[in-house]
Amino acid sequence: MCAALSVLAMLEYVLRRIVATIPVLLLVAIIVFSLLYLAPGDPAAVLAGDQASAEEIARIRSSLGLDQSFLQRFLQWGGGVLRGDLGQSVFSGRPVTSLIAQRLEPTIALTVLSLLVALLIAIPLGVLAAWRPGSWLDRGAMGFAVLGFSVPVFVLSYCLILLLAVALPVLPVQGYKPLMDGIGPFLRHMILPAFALGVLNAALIARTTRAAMLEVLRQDYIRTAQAKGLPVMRVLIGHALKNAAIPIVTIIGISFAMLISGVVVTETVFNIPGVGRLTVDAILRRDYPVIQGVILLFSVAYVLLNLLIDLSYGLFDPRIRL
Amino acid sequence: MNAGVAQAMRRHRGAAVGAALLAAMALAAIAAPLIAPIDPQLIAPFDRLQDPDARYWFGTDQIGRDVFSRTVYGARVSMMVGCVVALTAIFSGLVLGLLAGFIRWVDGILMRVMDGLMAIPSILLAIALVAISGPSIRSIVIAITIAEVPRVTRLVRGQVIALRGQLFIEAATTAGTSVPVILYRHIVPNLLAPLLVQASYVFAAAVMTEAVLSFIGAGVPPETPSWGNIISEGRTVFQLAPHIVLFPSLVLSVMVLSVNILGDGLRDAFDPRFTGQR
Amino acid sequence: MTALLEVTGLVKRFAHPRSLIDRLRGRPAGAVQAVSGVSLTIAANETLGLVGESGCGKSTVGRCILRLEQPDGGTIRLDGEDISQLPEARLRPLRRRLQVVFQDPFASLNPRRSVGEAVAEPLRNFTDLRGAALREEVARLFERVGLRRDQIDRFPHEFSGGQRQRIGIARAIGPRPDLIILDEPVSALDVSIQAQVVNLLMDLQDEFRLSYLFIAHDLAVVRHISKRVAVMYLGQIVETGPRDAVFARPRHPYTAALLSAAPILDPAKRSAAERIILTGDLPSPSNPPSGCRFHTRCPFAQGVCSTTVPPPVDAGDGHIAACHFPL
Amino acid sequence: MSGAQQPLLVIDHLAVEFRGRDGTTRAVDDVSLTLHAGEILALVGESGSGKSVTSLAALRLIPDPPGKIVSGTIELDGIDLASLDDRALRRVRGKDLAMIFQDPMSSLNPVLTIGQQIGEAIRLHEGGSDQAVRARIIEVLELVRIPQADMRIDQYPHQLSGGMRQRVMIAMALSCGPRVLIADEPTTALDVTIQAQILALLRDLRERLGMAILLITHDLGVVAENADRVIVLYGGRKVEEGPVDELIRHPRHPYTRGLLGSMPHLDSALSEDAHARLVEIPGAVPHNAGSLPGCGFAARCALADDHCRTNRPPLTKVGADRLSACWKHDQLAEGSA
Repeated sequence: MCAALSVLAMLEYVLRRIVATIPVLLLVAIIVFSLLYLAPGDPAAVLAGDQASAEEIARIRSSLGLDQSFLQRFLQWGGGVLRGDLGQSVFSGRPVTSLIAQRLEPTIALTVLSLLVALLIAIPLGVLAAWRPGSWLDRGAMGFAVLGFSVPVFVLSYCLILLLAVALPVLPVQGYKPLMDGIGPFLRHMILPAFALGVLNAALIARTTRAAMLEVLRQDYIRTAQAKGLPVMRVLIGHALKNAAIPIVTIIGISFAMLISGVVVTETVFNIPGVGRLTVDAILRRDYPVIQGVILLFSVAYVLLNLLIDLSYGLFDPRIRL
Repeated sequence: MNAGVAQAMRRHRGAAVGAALLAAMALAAIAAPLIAPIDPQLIAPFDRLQDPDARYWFGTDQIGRDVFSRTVYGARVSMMVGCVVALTAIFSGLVLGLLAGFIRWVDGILMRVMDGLMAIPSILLAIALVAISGPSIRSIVIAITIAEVPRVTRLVRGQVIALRGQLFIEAATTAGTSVPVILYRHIVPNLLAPLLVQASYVFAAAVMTEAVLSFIGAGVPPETPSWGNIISEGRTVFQLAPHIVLFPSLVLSVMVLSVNILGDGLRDAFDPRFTGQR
Repeated sequence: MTALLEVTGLVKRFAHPRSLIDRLRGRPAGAVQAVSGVSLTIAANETLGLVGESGCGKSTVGRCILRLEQPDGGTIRLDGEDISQLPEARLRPLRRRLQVVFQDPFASLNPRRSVGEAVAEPLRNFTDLRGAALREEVARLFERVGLRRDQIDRFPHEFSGGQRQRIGIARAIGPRPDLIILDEPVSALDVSIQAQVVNLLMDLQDEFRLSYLFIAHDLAVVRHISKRVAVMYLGQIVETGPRDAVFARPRHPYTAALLSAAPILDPAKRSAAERIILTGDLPSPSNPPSGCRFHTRCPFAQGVCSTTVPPPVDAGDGHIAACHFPL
Repeated sequence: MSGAQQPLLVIDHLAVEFRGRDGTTRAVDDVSLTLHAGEILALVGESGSGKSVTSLAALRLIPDPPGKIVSGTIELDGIDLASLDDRALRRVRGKDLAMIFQDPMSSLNPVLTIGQQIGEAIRLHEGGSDQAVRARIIEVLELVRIPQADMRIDQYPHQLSGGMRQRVMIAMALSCGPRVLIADEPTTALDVTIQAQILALLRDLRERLGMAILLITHDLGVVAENADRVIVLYGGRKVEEGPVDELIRHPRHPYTRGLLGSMPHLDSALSEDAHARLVEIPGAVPHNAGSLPGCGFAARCALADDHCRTNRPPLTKVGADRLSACWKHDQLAEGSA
């Protein structure tokens, strides 16, 4: 009875969180759609070409539905999005969905790897810095963090290229090898971009980890754990880190937005044929449907990631399960 | 307030260094025509891709323009974008946050809109907005401001709601003080410190975003010397002439770093845990 | 003696949001009834002690009277006028007569404004004093509560807890109120400072003919300062009456239990007292027990206690207990 | 109580300093105490008296920096804790010397179950299979009279009431059978009816398990009813020590006397005049009391003269088992509180 109720309560919590993201997604859709709606230039004229007559353009306009109201066009577009139809590239005429799908692998690989790098650096660094605030380790960690905030990702990328690809040519300067070509070449090409992006992302996470840990380490229950005779590492990991987890995973979710902007830049610097590169090409060509599709994709990914993170709170704090 | 800033400078050596560096860069930006030895637009076809020397301190680019002069002029763009965005974002965020914190129905609508805006990664939002309005410094400033406002609004609203629950606000109520006076006398003064800190972070973010946007070609028009543009142009000849990328990068990093250090110093100075208030 | 303040049937609920499960089951939104039907009166120049354990709703009563919470039921009459539903604009002039001293003397002062400004605030709102005259009045108030006039430009963090509480008291007496709600005014203070503040409060009461609602959990302090006392349990007043009667001959078992739980210094008197040690914990206020709310912990409870709400019974001289089997 | 037997815990000439921005403050200055098996010794004082710092120092739990034990020894059963390395010290903590704290809500880890938190200490110090540990946890929960222990063991702190949480804290402290329990304001955060339950439990456990309790409190009422002996601290220094009943009836230090006088008593006769004043101790504890040349209390003391302000009063024997650090203790001998 009691267990059934708590499962129900848990389910309700999950459901409520999911329901709460719907208006956000809707708003994102409206904003993204307005972008195309407000975009300068007449897609019909572009499609029709330079020699087209006014009637011909008008015909294309109505066939594209461009003469309809905002709401009608939004509903039409939204329906398409729900069916997986993001429109066509103005430049190549190919469906945006397939353009994105082709380029997903390198982007996902870069994102996952750099997040991994970031966490591996940030969490231990933040925990140890908080353990001995004011020590040289702490100062070093926080110096690194403020530097990480301040150095744009292309700057670090170029420095790394200069060092590890040009001066000591141990790694390729740029390019991408898909995973299918073997893990070795894939990783060789991924090390520099993933590291550049990961290190900078680590700054924010390390700083938040330290702050959260400092807060937790001040709590009375830490003293209780010490009074029990627990070793330092058990206190830090077993008692403190779990309590500090919520702000840490929250910042990981927020940092995903920065990661996306980093991905766009990093793919440009390292010439990786991913979605970020696609974005930049689309901007340079004023290919609005592609820009729109990419923004929608990244935003939805961001919202869903943060939903997952929200749902994970219950794993760290039993008080949230109610 | 001013006492707080002065105190921050005294206690936090980093903050003082940050403030000094920032002031120096601001001066350089203002006095760019006096400092830059060569017209930043001047093309010297015979001096292409020169390494740094006594004449070209930061070398030249692929059409022979002086990278140092361009970098100095680039500071103008960054400073302008940073200042304008910080001011407008903080002011709009303050107004919107106060409204949301005090009027329930406004809160409901406003916060949903902010949630929607915040769900779009700010760089993409800025790209989208610049894509609509065309590349110009004005649209860059508007785009970055729109991307930054939700965060400031959130901060202000959160602080207002926290402050409203404070006992000293209730004490003011029982002392017969009306809501507008409470707002002006008790709430806003307590918001200034966090907002000043936030302003520094918004400034840093704006400078950084402008550089990134210009770097990927969605920013300031290419003829304007901005750091992002210079770096972007140097990209293709990076292996031949790394100085075109490296010098503006260094200056950009130093500027963002000084603002961030300054912001951290202010934050520490205003943090009650550091000032001995409890 | 007509009552200065008369509270009748005060009710305050704090709703918590209705969960999906509740909605599916058709249950109404859950609510904690923090105060359920509290009535009390305070005469001019009188101190009523309101005592109870944490979560009993005693602070909520004070906050409702101050209209820092909007009551959900009942009336609050100040000199006969019901203020419980007055809009804030019409309430504001009446606030002069109704001041407050909070428990936490630090949180009740704005950290960014000088303490002199805090004391001046009600004077500015309720009187015509301005400029030098206002400053002089603030300085006089500082001296009256035992602070120095040269301290008025300092900031809250420069004062000790006891001094901050004196500032809070100066702010409260400034506009010459009729009634001050003292919400645990000494429980955050050290014993030696507590005595100073209690003495100050009693002196000021004589000097300004103040009425106090003294809210506290410390029985000994309440006994010392109050003329009458009311004992609260789970949102209700279970016993009220003249101080000596309630403390010497408690009629409600809860009052008796409270009194016997308090430690006694003198070993000679200790053995004589028969102890009632309550078992168990306070039930949840969102789901209070049926009948007499105390029956789950009462050593004397019988069948009727769990089914029927005990009516308040007056044993004469206003000593009222709500118990089926008063002691 | 303090008979011929060997003392269990001996703190000798302890001094603790804290480094702050405005220089170093001495929080505890030359405090000594002995605690015997089966005894309850109370350490009483107001905020800033150094009572909690003393108790934390006993477990060497003072955060360093900013705190530092600058002198003194802490001996448990003849072993100097200061000489132990971290590893050996951890074997003592929670095993022979356990501690409970003021606020049971904040002293329990909110994200771990009761069973996890108690089991941790048992596993660390005694080991055993999962079943054995679980059985032991239920045993200690029942020892502190928690009903339905086998259900409570899997609950989280927020699912328990305040009194229940403090029982869990006590169960955790008792789980490895400590010889000494340090209780730092164990009932300050609790209501008076729950306080009575917890104090009764502590007395009962002392009887049944024969352990010694160092009870830290600001409440002389709690001291009077629960301790055998009491040490009064003021501004980091010991000002008076003696058997409880005697000390409360005949305080031999003006501070103790002031403290007793400033407390309103439930058992005092009420005069007809409802406005009887409480005895005030004027002023407040100076924050540098621990480093004053003379008596730390002199500034607030009605009896103080120039000699008191410049010369530090030594702890003087003023009766059987009684000490007072006051130049004027003779003047207090006749008058009772």
